[in-house]
Amino acid sequence: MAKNEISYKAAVTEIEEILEAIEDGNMDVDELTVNVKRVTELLKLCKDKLHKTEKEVNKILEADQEE
Amino acid sequence: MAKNEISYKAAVTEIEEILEAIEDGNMDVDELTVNVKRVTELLKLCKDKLHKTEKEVNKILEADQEE
Amino acid sequence: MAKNEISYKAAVTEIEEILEAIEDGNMDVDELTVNVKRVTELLKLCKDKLHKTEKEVNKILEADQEE
Amino acid sequence: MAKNEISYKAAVTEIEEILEAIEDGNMDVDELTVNVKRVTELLKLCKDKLHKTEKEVNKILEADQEE
Amino acid sequence: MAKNEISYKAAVTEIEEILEAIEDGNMDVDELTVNVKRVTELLKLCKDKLHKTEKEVNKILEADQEE
Amino acid sequence: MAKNEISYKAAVTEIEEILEAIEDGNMDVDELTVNVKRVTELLKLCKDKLHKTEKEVNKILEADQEE
Amino acid sequence: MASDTLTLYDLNKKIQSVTTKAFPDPLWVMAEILEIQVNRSGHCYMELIEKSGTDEKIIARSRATIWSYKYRILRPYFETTTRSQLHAGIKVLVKAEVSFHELYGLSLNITDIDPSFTLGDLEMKKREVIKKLTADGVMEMNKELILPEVPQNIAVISAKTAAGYGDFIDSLLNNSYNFRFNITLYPAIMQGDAAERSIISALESIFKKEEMYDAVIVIRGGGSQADLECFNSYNLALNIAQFPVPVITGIGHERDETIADLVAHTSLKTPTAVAEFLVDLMVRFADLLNHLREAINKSATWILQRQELLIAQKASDLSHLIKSSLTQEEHALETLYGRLKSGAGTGNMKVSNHLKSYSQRIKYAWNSFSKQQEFELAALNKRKTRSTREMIMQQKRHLGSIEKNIELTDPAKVLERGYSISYIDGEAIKSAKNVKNGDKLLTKLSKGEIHSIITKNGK
Repeated sequence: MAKNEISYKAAVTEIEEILEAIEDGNMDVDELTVNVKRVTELLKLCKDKLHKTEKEVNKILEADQEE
Repeated sequence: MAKNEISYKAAVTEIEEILEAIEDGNMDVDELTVNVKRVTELLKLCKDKLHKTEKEVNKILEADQEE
Repeated sequence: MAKNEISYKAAVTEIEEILEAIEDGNMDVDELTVNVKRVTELLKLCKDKLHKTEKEVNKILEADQEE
Repeated sequence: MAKNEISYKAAVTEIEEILEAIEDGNMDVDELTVNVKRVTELLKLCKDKLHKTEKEVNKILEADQEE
Repeated sequence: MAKNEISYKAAVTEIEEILEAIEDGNMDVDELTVNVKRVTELLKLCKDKLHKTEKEVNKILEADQEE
Repeated sequence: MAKNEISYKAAVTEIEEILEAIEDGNMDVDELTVNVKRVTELLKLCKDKLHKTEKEVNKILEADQEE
Repeated sequence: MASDTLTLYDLNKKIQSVTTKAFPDPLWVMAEILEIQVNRSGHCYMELIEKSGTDEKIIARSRATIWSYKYRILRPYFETTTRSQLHAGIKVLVKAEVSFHELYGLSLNITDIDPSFTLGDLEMKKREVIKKLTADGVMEMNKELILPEVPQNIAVISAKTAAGYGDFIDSLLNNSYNFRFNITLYPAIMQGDAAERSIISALESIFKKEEMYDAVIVIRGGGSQADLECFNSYNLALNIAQFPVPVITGIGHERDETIADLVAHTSLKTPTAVAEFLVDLMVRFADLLNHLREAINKSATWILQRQELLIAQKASDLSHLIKSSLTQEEHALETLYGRLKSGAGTGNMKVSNHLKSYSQRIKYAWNSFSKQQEFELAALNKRKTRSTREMIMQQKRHLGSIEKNIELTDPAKVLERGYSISYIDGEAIKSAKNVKNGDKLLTKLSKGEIHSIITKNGK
């Protein structure tokens, strides 16, 4: 998936870069929306990666038991 | 729209340039009206951009939180 | 109108040139009357321009504030 | 009038020329009277011009103030 | 009058010529009296002219001042 | 008078010529006597003229001074 | 048949009696365990050896037995002290009765054991391994790897059925934050002599898919505390240290760390601790994300507020500037008007002063001119008087000097001084030459004449 193309580290680095630019006050208001959108996307991507959507425990444990 | 052709930053820069020229007393009285009109337009443009951006940013951030 | 053919700045410059000549005492008495008349006219022109500008600017600024 | 045929400046120039000749001691006593008379006439002419100019200038300036 | 026929300058010149002739010893004793008389007359003439001019000049200058 | 027919200058010239001739020493006693007599006469004539002139001149000069 | 011929039984009996006599009391013996075996009745049978110090060649060998009643006491004593089982390869100091059985031969009957000897030996071995690993330069290699902030893809080396493994999986996958982990088990024997080889082979399997994993977890749960010796092995430590993925251990010890723990990237005490550690990393990362989100929110709000202020400021600046600029311009015009007024005034003043100065100049010029002329006329008058008088005086002197000359020359004057003039025939005689006797001579004197006749001529 395209989502996986960016690593956590790269995502965090990009978020931090954008944050720094905003904090420096150097960001054009025109770019602000785009950048906030991008940060939000990256955050969502990271969170999605972090949280599992399906429970895999049982799968593993069951598979384990079958062996 | 023609309005959007100028970026927020460029608008602020132009406002500042005109204000400086007025402050320096280098402005011909004949040009004053034109320039005041221009600054007023630019200020309006900036305000509009700012409000629009605020709305968009809030929308993005709120959407993010709901998740 | 013929009046508008000279800019505010040019008018002020001409006034100052004439005044300097009068102050230096370099002016032929025969020309003095003509020149005083000229300065007076130019001053009137400048004042008119100034008042007109003031009105216009106020109108713009007030309109801006109402927004 | 014949008086007005000579300009203020020319009158002053002539006065100065005559004065210089007297001061240099190069003038025949016989011509002296004539020349002194001439200087006196020229001075009167200049004074008249001056008074006239003063009046006119004052009139212009007063008119200007009334505005 | 015959007296006025000679100018101040010419009178002074003649006086000087006669005096030079006397001083050089070129003058016949028989003519001396005549010449001394002549010089005396010429000197008187010059003085008269001078005084007359003075009067006139003063008159002019006074008239000038009264103005 | 015959005396007056000779001018002061001519008399002096004649005296000087006679004196020169006497000084040359070529003159006979009788001529000498005649010539001396002549010189003496001429001298007297000159002296008279001189005195007369002196008197006249003084009169003129004094009159001049009184003025 | 020789008389000294004995039956084997007799011989063994004899050896037995000699041995018993020779070793009446138990002895403390140092040896290495070559083999060890516990039978069903709980007796422990060992094969003890001694190796030469130089070439590791076996130079002595003996059987040894710990009877079950003893073994039940000695084993826990040994294991709790050394945290190691009695197993092949370790050195022991045992108290042994030397016994010789006619049927079973020589055997050492172990009655006591000194665990501190083994402990020292194990410690020394461990130190040697560390020294070797340090010399190899691998001690810190795995620690130097960077553990990803979010180690989600995990390879686990564990015994499949171990309770520790179950706990680990459970706490990892059932974390209350719903974090997601991808776990792959690489089963291995985690204790005993086979453990070292088994774990290394598991590592080798993982190595083939190295890029799929963020971390390798080595856990061992539930087993005996005295079962850790395999984790001090040089080979296993070398494999862990050089492994290209961070290795996290949770071997389940309580006191000393094993060498595997020392060389691992991170070592934790139990499998559960490892699971908590991993979840904690995730929590920290999630916190970071929340923090970043808040920071973005704050910054964006801040930037917008700031710009809003800036724009408001500019608007107010504009109004102020315009007002002050217009006022300034008005003042400037007033100043110009003032200059015109005073300028026109002073202009006239200047000019009229100039004209006044002309009147004065005429007066001065005239005065000096007339003075000059009067002076010159006076001088001419003086010259006239002086030169006239001088001329007359000069003429007087001239005439006077002529008069003197004439007086000197006048014959009449000469005669007065006593001179006389003689005439003959009316002619003055200057020489006696032409004078003849009888000539009538007339002599003129200053006063009167004398008539005489020449009588003698003295020529």
